[in-house]
Amino acid sequence: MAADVILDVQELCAYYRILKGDVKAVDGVTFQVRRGEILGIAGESGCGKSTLAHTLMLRKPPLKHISGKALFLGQDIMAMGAEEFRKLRLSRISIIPQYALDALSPTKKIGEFVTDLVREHGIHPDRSFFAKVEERMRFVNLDPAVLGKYPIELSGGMKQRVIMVISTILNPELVIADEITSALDVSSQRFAATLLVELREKGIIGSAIFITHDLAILYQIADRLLIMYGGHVVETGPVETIVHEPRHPYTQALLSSLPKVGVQIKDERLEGIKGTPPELLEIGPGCRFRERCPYRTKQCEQTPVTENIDPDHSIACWHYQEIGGERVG
Amino acid sequence: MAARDFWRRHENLYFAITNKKVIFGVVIFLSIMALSIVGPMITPYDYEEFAGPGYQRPSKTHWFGTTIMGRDVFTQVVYGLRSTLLVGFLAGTIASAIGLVVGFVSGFFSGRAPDEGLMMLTNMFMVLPSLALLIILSAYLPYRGIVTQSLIVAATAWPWTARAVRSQTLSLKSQEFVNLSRISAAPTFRIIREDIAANMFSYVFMVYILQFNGTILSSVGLEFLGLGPTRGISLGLVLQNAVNWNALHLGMWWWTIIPGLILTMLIVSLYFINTGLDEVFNPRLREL
Amino acid sequence: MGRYLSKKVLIYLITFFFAVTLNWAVPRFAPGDPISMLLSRFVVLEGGRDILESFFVKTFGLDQPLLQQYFGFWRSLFRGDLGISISQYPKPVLSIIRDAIIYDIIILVPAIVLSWIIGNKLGAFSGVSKKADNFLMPVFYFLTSSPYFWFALLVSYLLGIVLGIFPTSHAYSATMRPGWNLAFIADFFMHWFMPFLTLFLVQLGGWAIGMRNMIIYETNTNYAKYMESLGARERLIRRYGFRNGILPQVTGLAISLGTVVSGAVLTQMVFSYPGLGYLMVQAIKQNDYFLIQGCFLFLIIMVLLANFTVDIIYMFIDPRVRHSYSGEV
Amino acid sequence: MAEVSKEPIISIENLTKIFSSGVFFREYTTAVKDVSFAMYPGTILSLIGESGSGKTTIGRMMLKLLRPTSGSIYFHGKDIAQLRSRAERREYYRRVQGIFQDPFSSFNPLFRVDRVFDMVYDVFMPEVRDREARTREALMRVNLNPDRILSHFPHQLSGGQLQRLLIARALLMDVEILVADELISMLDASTRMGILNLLVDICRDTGMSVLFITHDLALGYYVSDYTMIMHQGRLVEQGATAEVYHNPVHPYTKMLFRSVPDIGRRWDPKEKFIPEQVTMEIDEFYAENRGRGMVSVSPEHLVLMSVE
Amino acid sequence: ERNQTLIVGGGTWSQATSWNPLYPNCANGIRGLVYETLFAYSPLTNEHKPWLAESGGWISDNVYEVKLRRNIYFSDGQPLTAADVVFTYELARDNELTYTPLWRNLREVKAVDNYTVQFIFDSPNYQEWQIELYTRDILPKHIWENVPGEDLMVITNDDPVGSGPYKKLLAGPDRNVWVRDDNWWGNAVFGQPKPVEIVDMIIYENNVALGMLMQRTLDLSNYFIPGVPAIKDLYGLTTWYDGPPYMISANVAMLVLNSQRKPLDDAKFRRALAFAVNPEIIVERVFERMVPVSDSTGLFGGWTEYRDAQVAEEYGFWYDPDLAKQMLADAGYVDKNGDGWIDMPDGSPIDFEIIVPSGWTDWMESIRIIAEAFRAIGINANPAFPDAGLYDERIQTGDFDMCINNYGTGISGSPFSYWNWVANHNINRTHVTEGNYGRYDNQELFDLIYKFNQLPPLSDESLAVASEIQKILLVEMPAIPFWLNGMWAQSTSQYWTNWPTADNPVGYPCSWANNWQFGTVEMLINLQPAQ
Ligand SMILES: Nc1ncnc2c1ncn2[C@@H]1O[C@H](COP(=O)(O)OP(=O)(O)OP(=O)(O)O)[C@@H](O)[C@H]1O
Ligand SMILES: Nc1ncnc2c1ncn2[C@@H]1O[C@H](COP(=O)(O)OP(=O)(O)OP(=O)(O)O)[C@@H](O)[C@H]1O
Ligand SMILES: [Mg+2]
Ligand SMILES: [Mg+2]
Repeated sequence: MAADVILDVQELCAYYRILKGDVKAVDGVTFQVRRGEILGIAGESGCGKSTLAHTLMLRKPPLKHISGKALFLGQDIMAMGAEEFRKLRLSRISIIPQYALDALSPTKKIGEFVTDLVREHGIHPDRSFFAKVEERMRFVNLDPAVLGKYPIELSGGMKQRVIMVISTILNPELVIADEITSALDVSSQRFAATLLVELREKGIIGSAIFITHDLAILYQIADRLLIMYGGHVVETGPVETIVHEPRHPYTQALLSSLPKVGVQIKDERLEGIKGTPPELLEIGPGCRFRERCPYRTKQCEQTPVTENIDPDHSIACWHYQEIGGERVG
Repeated sequence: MAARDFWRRHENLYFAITNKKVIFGVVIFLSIMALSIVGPMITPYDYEEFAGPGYQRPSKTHWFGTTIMGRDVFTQVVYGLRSTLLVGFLAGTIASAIGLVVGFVSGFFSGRAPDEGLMMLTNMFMVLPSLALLIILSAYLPYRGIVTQSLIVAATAWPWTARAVRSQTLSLKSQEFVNLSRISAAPTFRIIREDIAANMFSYVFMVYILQFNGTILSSVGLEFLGLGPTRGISLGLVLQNAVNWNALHLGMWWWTIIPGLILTMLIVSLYFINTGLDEVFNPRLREL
Repeated sequence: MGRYLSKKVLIYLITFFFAVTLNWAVPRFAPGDPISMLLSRFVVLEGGRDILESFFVKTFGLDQPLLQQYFGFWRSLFRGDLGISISQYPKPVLSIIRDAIIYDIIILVPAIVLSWIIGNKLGAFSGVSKKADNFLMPVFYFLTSSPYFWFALLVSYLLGIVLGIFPTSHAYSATMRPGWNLAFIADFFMHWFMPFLTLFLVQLGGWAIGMRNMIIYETNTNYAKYMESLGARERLIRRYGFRNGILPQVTGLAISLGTVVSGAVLTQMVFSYPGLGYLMVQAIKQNDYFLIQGCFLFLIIMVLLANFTVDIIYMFIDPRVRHSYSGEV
Repeated sequence: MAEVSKEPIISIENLTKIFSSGVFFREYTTAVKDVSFAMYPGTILSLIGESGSGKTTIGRMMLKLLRPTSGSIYFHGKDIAQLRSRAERREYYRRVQGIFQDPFSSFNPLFRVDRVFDMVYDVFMPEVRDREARTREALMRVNLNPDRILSHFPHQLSGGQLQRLLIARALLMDVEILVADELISMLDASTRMGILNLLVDICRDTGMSVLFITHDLALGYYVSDYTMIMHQGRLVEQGATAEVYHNPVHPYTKMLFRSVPDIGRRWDPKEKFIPEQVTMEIDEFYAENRGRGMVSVSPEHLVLMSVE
Repeated sequence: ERNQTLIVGGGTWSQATSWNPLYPNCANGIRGLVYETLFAYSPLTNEHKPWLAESGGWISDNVYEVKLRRNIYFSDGQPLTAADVVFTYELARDNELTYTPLWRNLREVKAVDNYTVQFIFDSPNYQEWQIELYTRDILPKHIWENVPGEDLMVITNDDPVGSGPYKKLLAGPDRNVWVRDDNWWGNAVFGQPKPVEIVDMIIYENNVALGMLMQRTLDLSNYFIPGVPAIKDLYGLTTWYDGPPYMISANVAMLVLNSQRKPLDDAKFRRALAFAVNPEIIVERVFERMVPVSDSTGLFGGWTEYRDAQVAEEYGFWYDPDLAKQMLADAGYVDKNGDGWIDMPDGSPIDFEIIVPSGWTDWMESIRIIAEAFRAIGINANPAFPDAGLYDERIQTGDFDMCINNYGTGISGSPFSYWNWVANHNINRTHVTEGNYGRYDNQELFDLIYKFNQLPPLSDESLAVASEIQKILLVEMPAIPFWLNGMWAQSTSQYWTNWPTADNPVGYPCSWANNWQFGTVEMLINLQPAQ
């Protein structure tokens, strides 16, 4: 089992140290990514998803690693030396960022950009390398001529694909995809999401973390889901389990507020979640959903411990036993 | 706790007053301002008066020494500073105002005839060699007081402000709150005032600082060429006099270096304020 | 692309037309009669001035109706004839300018180009290195805030008179005859150095500040972040930032090169270095219409050409411009 | 489906918007092309299309924020282009209002949120005395606690709160038509539903008619009576929501339905899905149906079969 | 070579563009270095020194006869003879040239023989002739007879052929260079000028000139350089006098009063002004004693031969503000409205503006002092500094109250030039360019000046007329002479020595245009290379 784990994050805390105090955007997060799986991370805007990605890939002030480990193939990348970690990135662990539309330098042709990047990892981009790049381009249904173009000459969807090619060009074991579909049309969304699956199928990438606020997409491609709320992980489990038998009150509320094609208001009235997400600045202990939770008790003022209901299904809630699985949809 | 709350609310202000560049700039700028305000009050001389023998180095009676003819350099500097600041203020205001109006109108009517016309005018002025234009303009005015000089300098200084303000207006105009005001049938004037102008304030302030500096430097250049104000005194004129009367060659460093240094520091201080404020309003540049 | 150019050309043509008209009109409607001015300085027999006056009025066509003078002005302009100088009668304005301009070019082009190159390099360095910035930025600001003539005076006094290294005035020693020999070139260089240094240093400050701000901005962009997450070294990111940051500086460079002539007036005055700047100041002081017009026109043409060149260069170096005008975006 | 009265409140005929810029060298972008539809009281009409298809532009023309290049918009039979005087415009805005996509930029950051209400009172009902009371009532109706909202600055409130404020504002005015442009796209999954439900309830209660602009098919289906699909400035398919969703005809609409992610229904993993294909399909579709134009495939279902 | 080159500066302000002596704005040095005049004039001794001429004089009331030297050659080897002199003058008879007015009373110029020329007049202007003798460049007939009449002033004469000691070498934007003609005819007569080359530098600012003096890259500066008294010894600068006033006087700086404006139309008022100012302060503060205070008559140098001491004694003025006030009060000018300023007798206020060109720093300072002095006796006067172009326009069109001017007051061979400038009769035109900017109108004085011109120099009658003129000028005071501007000259001795000074008057150290024949060529002959 342990050998199957690519990334083992343990009690990771990463805060934004700003003037007003600490923004506890990733606070005691624990999860694993297994070889060959796509782990979906979902949660509302501001719950710390991107922060988690940044903590793993690029910590820039004011973001600070506070405590906890992130073992990538057994090595703690939080404690790693800067140069060692630098070499690890792109070649073994990579990211597809949220801001695909301006992730490329406007004055560099795509090909030059790729060349410069892989050189940084000691790879001399020879003809066979370019053959590979071109093949990948074709794989994402782009004309290899794109390599000779400037970013401005590409549409948003094309840029997204280019970024996906670049980020996976060195066949990394782990790819973190942060909201790669949010800015896209439904059709491009589908293309990008399935592309990630195909990349894994073809063995180009090992595993992936797919971050989005759109559960419906995760349902399409993820193997397991991790639901975040207010900097905490509230529930983790296989996608079918989470979608159909959520146990955490937040997951349940989230799912029940998702519209599905074929549901009209006059037939079924979906309810949102009352209240607003917590302010993460200088937030104290306790379950962070408690303000909005119908099951809250005094106990919720303590931070809930994460428990495994199933070997594969863990949850952080004091009351999950009372709540019971609710089938949705 | 209340203090903390206050700072939370006025984050920019906090950053402004804790920004080292702003502090440095403000301290120097205020000292120079103070010099121009207090100086004329404490000096016992008039700037045109023969206050003592010529060629005096700085001393108790003549803090910045005397000129070749025996005028008091300190007095000249503090009075000169006043008009230099005034020129910067006037010309900076005029240039910013023209730039603001042009940029604003053009941004507001973007894509339509007034916009194209004004932008063409702006581009024209932008490429016209400004010093040459300045020289020609000033040469044809009978007398130049501070006001005319400010006008002349401002006449060539506004175009880049116009461009900057235009793009700022464009981006503000596309903000939804402007549309919301429009569908509230709010009077156009109210929209301009509350939704656009008010939101441009901090930007305009920084533009203004740059204009202040630019116009001071231009007018000092004109003064050196003998195209400055034909009466009165200003730092540029003090320097021009120092040059004309061979101050440096005759060993009167105090007559050349002190006014020049004060002038330079004045401009430097404003640049510092500007850069500091840029960091404040532009969190990306904020010192972390 | 063609459309972009034709739009620019049209703007430049209109600018040119207005500038020429303004240029023609201003001296004529301004006070001061160049001929009476010239006359009053001559020592001649009584009555001799009347003869000179009618001679000048006829020679310069000032007795013609204004409109006719205006059209005549355009006519001769198209023949490349800028008229004849009044104060330097009977030398054609064009050849006066030609004789003087070489000195402007010789000083300003190296000063501008070198200060541009070095200023950008230093500015970029200052932008990425906090330590250097603390020292360099105030220096840059000091340089760019100094009035040219004041700075020139300090340089001239220090290096020329106190240290006695460089001659304080003129383009070459009185005893030198221009020629392509080592002695002359060395002598010319010595005279050239201080005006050059002044312009170089003062302009350096401006470029450096510009580049510093650009690079700070560029290294905070998303593409920089993306590159860093993919393990690019700081050097590469800086290089990218420099490449993008340099583009606005190119415009500045062109504009400076366009104002080559007027840019150096003050410095030339301090060093009695020949050039168009002084010529223009003299022309103005003597109300020499034709020379003023000639100089000014010349300047405008230079500036327009420089701007136009930059517009074209820009199309090649910045893909964004090419596309924003071809309607492909 | 809600009761549909015969008289449309607003009807749009052959609306076209071509953006042009530049005086000397004009450049043109066709944002909206030959669009016609009508809105009836108490109905929710959703306008669905990908980014850049011209949805917002239609909304803005209805709000008189943009002038149509050709075609007209009739409000109770009167061409709104004729409403020139301030009084006429005021009367129009009293009845037709909009809410924009981005709640954060809909508020002037320098003023307290109360300003949007004040503006309404100042302009539309200067006679009202009990402003505060009315505002509070409107806020309560959109489930906001007035004490936690009023006299706050926009940056102190969440997107959902701001968006509700805007709805409350429309309520205050008792409008007939509300143009809701991507009303909830900036909001969180958890807050979305509340607002959507609120909107539908208000529609029911007041007979207000909403143009619901979205790119989210599921949401469109959830709220609307009528659906219009937009592609590159044209309405390619429109009709009763169920009709359109269950019997899509236009290849673009079909493609949309194939690619929408939906919990409970997985994308076909075997299908090689390439977004670019749809352009070809559309061309073929138009070629096959040459000359047919807008065709009514069933009483409440129109499809654009070809463009001429 | 540096030690064979003389570097001068101060006379040239822009690149030379014409070497045509018929064009008044031709290159500085054309007259004196390249072309020569019949006589030279020495302001030091007030003598006409025979130059091309061997001798000259009035052989009758209306005939002036010049005997030319033999063996004078132009630089192309052609001899200079009477024919060239006759040609030079007849050129002005047949064409419109600046000296054409001479022919108003010149009847004929006749070559008696190859070396004798007679000027036959109808009624000679003796005084003006004094000046003419050292002003006219004699042109080589064989070259100029080929120039079409309408081109006489137009051609640039790029390759000037003259009889003088130097030839044109080159001209650039910052210098004019002349090279010695070793075959100069005068070598045998006067001696050979020492500098092989003369480089006339164009220097934009006087501080640059000072810097060059300090660096020894300038041998002779003809700039007004403030501070010279202070650093003269430190840097080993030579000036004409070792102590004050350091410089020889070159012209009169006068306060011109616009007599067409009230109350400056009142002679009493004008005269009172003269007593109000203490020119000593100007001399002391502004000029550091590099100039002397002017005599009340304005006469200096050779002109003093016509000075009437008695008139000066009786009608002269001196600094006495109380007296000035008294004079004003006597004439009815008192403060009527109690604002502290003197008003017109009819009660209207008086408010003057004194103008000098902006940038002429010494004059600017001077009028500040003058205005202060006027204010001290209750006359509201303020300095103003229009640009040079506008200043000229305003003085020429009479649009001013008071101004400082010296355009036509330079030292000459006859005080006629001075008086004719101060009180020129030609004032009824829009632009007055011949002097008398104040448009002082006094036919009696005009007649006297005209009469003076027609009287032989230093004849009793001319002296009497001169006294009369001086008296009228002092009583009427159309312009007040305050100080004598210097013939600014500072030289360094690193490369050249034996500079002319008061103790060693071996020439006239001046490189200003039209002054090379004032004795500057003699200076060149007497210079010695250092060591
Ligand atoms: N640079 C920063 N300084 C301070 N706080 C920050 C910073 N960046 C993010 N935060 C805060 O950290 C929290 C988590 O932000 P994060 O970007 O990780 O959210 P997210 O889940 O990715 O949201 P989204 O779905 O909107 O991308 C938020 O409350 C946000 O306000
Ligand atoms: N002011 C404008 N000037 C020029 N073109 C414009 C302007 N506004 C919109 N457009 C263009 O018109 C087209 C339609 O834009 P519109 O904003 O209506 O699309 P949309 O369907 O609302 O897209 P989104 O879903 O992104 O909001 C786009 O191609 C857009 O670039
Ligand atoms: Mg995020
Ligand atoms: Mg839109």
